[in-house]
Amino acid sequence: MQESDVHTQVAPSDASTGANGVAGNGGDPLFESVEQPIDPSSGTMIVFERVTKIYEPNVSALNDVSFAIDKGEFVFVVGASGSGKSTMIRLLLKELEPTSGRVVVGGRDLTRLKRSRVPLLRRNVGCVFQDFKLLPNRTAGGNIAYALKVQGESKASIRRNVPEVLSLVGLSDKTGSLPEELSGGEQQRVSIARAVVNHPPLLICDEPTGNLDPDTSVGIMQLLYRINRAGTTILMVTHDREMVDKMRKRVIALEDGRLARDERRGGYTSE
Amino acid sequence: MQESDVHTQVAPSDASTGANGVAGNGGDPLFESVEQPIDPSSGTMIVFERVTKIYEPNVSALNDVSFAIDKGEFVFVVGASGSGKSTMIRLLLKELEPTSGRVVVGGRDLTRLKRSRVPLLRRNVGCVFQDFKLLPNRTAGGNIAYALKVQGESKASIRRNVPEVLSLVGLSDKTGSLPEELSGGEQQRVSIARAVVNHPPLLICDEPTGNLDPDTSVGIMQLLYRINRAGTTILMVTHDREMVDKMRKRVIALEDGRLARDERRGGYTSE
Amino acid sequence: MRIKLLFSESFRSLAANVSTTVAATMTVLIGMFLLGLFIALGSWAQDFGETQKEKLLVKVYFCTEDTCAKAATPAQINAVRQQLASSRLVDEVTFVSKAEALDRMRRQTPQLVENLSSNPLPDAFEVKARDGADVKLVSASLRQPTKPPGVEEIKDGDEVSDQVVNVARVLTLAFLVATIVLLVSSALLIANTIRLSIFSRRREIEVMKLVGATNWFVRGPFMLEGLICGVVGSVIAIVMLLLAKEAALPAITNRLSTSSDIQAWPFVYVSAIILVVGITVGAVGSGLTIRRFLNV
Amino acid sequence: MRIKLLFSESFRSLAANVSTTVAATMTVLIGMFLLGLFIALGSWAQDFGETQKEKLLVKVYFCTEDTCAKAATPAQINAVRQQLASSRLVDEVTFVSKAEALDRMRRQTPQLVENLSSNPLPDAFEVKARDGADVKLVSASLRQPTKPPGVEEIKDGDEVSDQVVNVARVLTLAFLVATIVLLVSSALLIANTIRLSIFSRRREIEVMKLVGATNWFVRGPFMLEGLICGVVGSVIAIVMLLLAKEAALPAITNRLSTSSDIQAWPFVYVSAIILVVGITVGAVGSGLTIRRFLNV
Ligand SMILES: Nc1ncnc2c1ncn2[C@@H]1O[C@H](COP(=O)(O)OP(=O)(O)OP(=O)(O)O)[C@@H](O)[C@H]1O
Ligand SMILES: Nc1ncnc2c1ncn2[C@@H]1O[C@H](COP(=O)(O)OP(=O)(O)OP(=O)(O)O)[C@@H](O)[C@H]1O
Ligand SMILES: [Mg+2]
Ligand SMILES: [Mg+2]
Repeated sequence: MQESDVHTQVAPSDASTGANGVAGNGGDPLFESVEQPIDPSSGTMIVFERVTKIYEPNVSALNDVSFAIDKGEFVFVVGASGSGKSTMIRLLLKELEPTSGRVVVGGRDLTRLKRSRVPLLRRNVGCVFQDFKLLPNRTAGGNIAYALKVQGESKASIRRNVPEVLSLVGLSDKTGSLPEELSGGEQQRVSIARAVVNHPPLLICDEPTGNLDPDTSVGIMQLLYRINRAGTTILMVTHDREMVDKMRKRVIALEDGRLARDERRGGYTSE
Repeated sequence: MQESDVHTQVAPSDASTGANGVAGNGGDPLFESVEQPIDPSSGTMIVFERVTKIYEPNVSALNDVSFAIDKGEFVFVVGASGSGKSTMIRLLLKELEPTSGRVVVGGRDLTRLKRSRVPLLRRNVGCVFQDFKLLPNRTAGGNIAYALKVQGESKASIRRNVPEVLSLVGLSDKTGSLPEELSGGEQQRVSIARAVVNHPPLLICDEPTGNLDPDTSVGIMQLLYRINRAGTTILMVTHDREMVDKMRKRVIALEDGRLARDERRGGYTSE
Repeated sequence: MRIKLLFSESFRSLAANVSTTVAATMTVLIGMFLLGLFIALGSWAQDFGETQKEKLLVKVYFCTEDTCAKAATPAQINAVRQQLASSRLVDEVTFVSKAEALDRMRRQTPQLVENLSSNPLPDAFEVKARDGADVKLVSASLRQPTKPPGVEEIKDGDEVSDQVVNVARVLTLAFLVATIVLLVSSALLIANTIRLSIFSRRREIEVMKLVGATNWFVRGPFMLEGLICGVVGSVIAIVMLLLAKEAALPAITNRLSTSSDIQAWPFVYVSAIILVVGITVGAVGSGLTIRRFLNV
Repeated sequence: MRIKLLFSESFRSLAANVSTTVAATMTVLIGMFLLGLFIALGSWAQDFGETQKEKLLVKVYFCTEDTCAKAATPAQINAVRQQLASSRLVDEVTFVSKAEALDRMRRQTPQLVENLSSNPLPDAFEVKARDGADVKLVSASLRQPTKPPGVEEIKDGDEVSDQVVNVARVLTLAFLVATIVLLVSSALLIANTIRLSIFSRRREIEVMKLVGATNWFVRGPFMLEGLICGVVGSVIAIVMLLLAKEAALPAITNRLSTSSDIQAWPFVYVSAIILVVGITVGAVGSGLTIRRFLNV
């Protein structure tokens, strides 16, 4: 039954941008809504500069990877299992430090970002984690509310935003369920809702549709597409060949930790 | 690099059945290798008889579901997110009790199975969990070894079987890695390896390829196909439309907890 | 982090982690109960020791207008002091003036002193014998051949052997050591429990950090939780001690018929110590522990 | 579950969960250290009390061939018994025969008794005064006008006031209560810690059950882990107590010059108690706790 919600709410095409909170305000309003560690003047959102990541003692997860992503882009990251995609994301959130090389997000060099500024960075980078990373003691609603609380959102705004974003991902009726009371796909959608609720200028998704059926996946993709059109930069790791081939967005492919391909309007596999 | 392993080892077609431990012994040998709570004389492996599962207080996850699966079948279970697929699996493992109705596995009525016989049941039902359920303090190899230890396998047999099954899923070089040191797809493959290592007569997979790239998925599917051809009954929950449509196996579709479709040689969506 | 949010987050978390909350509170409770018990016993033992030592003193009271015809003169007092000082048996002589005596009395039994118009107490010497066994000899030597002029009364120390005083001394020491050991042990135990309970939630902390919580936003509720456990545990311990006191003390005092003048520390002091220790270990323990998990 | 597997699984798990292992072991350590301390102090206090009570006794030793010309006759002994029994001051009279006296001595100082060819000890009465203060009067009444015939010596009780005996009695009681409280507290604390440490691994237990582990296959290693923590903690506690004893006891005994005859329980007893309690709580605590999580 919640599926139908998704479809009725998300499907009505991209013309309706502006009708709801997430993709709401047109132009580049997402930048204004939060404190700014990400430099809005620069046209580049992410820069990887010869980044190498070696997990001690000897697992080389990323190997001399360089690329740049402009603000407003929609980029797919593809690659076999274990090729370093999630590692890339962890570097972007400064959850890990690169062994060598430079990671720049919104004009800030993360390797030189002070520890105390890291929370600010993370609030500006929405992230859908591959393993969801929901707080086990909080309900679906509570998990999303927490992401708002950490940046000092008012109670009123929380009370308004949480149901809104939950209905966007088709989980209006699961607000009060704990993560362990949700199905895999439902947990994944809560994770998506949490990532987008505070309108971050950069959204990173690690296989956001891995646990979703094709119909729900399409709904989520449309949601992300709308958010992207409203100005948010989106970096999405996916294994969904069909989707990548259909969307024809920029594709970055990793292979054993190396950048194998970076195509402007690419498919899942090189042609 | 581990990808190539999968391909070279799994791809060599189904003719090579018998060449390795998992799909090894031809006929129905899987029954002999373990103690027997599952009745081999009956031709039916699973019976769901008007099963209803209501999570307290009021979430109806399964609603009057009835079907039967014969031994040796390969069955896909499809359905939207939250439609009750994982709940069905939890019933099969007696992790949950049905609110009403009867679940029979291998001729045993699970609702009447004694608590002390449950471990025996679970050793005979290999299961790939949607969230992997690996022991966080054990390495990939240790996790698989544990599944063998619980049924009193000898040290020698463990030392032989673990590397074999790990190489089958392309993770030979990750034997000593803890789950948190593995990528999402690698964890999923460890979970698969653990499920198949003791050659259970029934194998249940809850989205075993949700975190895998298409190539690795195909490798895993071929592995499962071979195991099925060797006599193992396989019940597989999946969202992979392409795979279901290509394999043309029996498809059971759930919709909001109800059995919506049960086709002998079905596709992902009804035609 | 606003105060209200801090509190609501803490209580939410306490409720959600009943198991660890109960464990931590119970540890505080037990630790503080033991600590309180031993502070009380220890201070009682100390007072017992003091009282025993007191009993070894020979007291020489001088005349006042009330007791003899006229008060003792400074010369008379000095003569006694010299006699005592020259004695081989005497260890130490302390002069306690009327005023000092009244002060002491005021401290011990204020209600008696309140209604006095003048000071009826005499000047006095407190004489400590070099050896507890010689107390009798000291007083006898003063009395022989007659009481010195100006002396109204000579009070012997009780017949308390040196050994008893020594026992009292060792007892005091033992309880002091026991109390310190318990203080340290309680602190360690409580910190230990808090460490465990936070350890079991380290994944949660990791996730909080990953969605952009600052260190203090994560740490605040944990510290408040620790503090609340500390307060609740301590308060229950105090209540239990109070009950134990009310139930057990009469029985004990009956047995020790003559020693009702021996006092443990006032219960409020003990309670205060318990509360402060409980709270400090609770809050600081949480705060320090969580630091270890915050470097995500 | 085979023994070797059980052990290897337990050690694997101990190593993998260093944090909780250390916490549990430390809790056992602290609990058992306190317990040992108080058993020792308590038994010392009890012995102190006995010794004090002993001192209140008047002892009447009868003649033997060695001490007087000839041994006291049964008639003489009976006469003294009657005289004592008729006295208002006397509470209780106990006859201690030569043989009994030797037995007692053998127990207290075996090395002395070993080399004796015959029993040199006299028959004796132990006379308890109705009131501690009357001890002197009792012995005096026996001596006046002269020692009864057949009596070789009358030994007074020491000059110990009733109060001291009472103090000793209360002390014994206090330490007994303290030891019991500590025993219960330690058990609760250790169980608590184990509960927490298993609680933090409940997901792990769930997974073990889901891959077909029997209850005992899951529980065995946990119980062995608890047992190992119990043993290690207890042994460290015993070592610490031993050190404390070696370091502190001489200092205390020096102060209590006359009371070297007062003995705490032998250290081996205390150690045994500690070990048994530590192990039991460790293993049983784990076993019981884990039951709660096994109903998956
Ligand atoms: N423990 C629980 N308590 C309450 N409700 C639950 C519980 N577990 C699952 N549910 C609910 O039951 C429904 C079916 O859940 P189930 O996990 O079976 O779905 P699923 O088909 O596996 O979905 P997915 O494809 O997303 O994994 C969902 O709506 C879910 O929210
Ligand atoms: N903490 C770690 N310690 C050691 N090795 C690690 C660690 N985390 C990841 N790895 C290894 O690094 C490689 C890349 O991991 P990563 O998680 O980035 O892969 P991925 O591209 O996300 O794969 P998947 O699609 O399966 O999620 C893998 O081989 C993995 O085993
Ligand atoms: Mg990944
Ligand atoms: Mg599911």
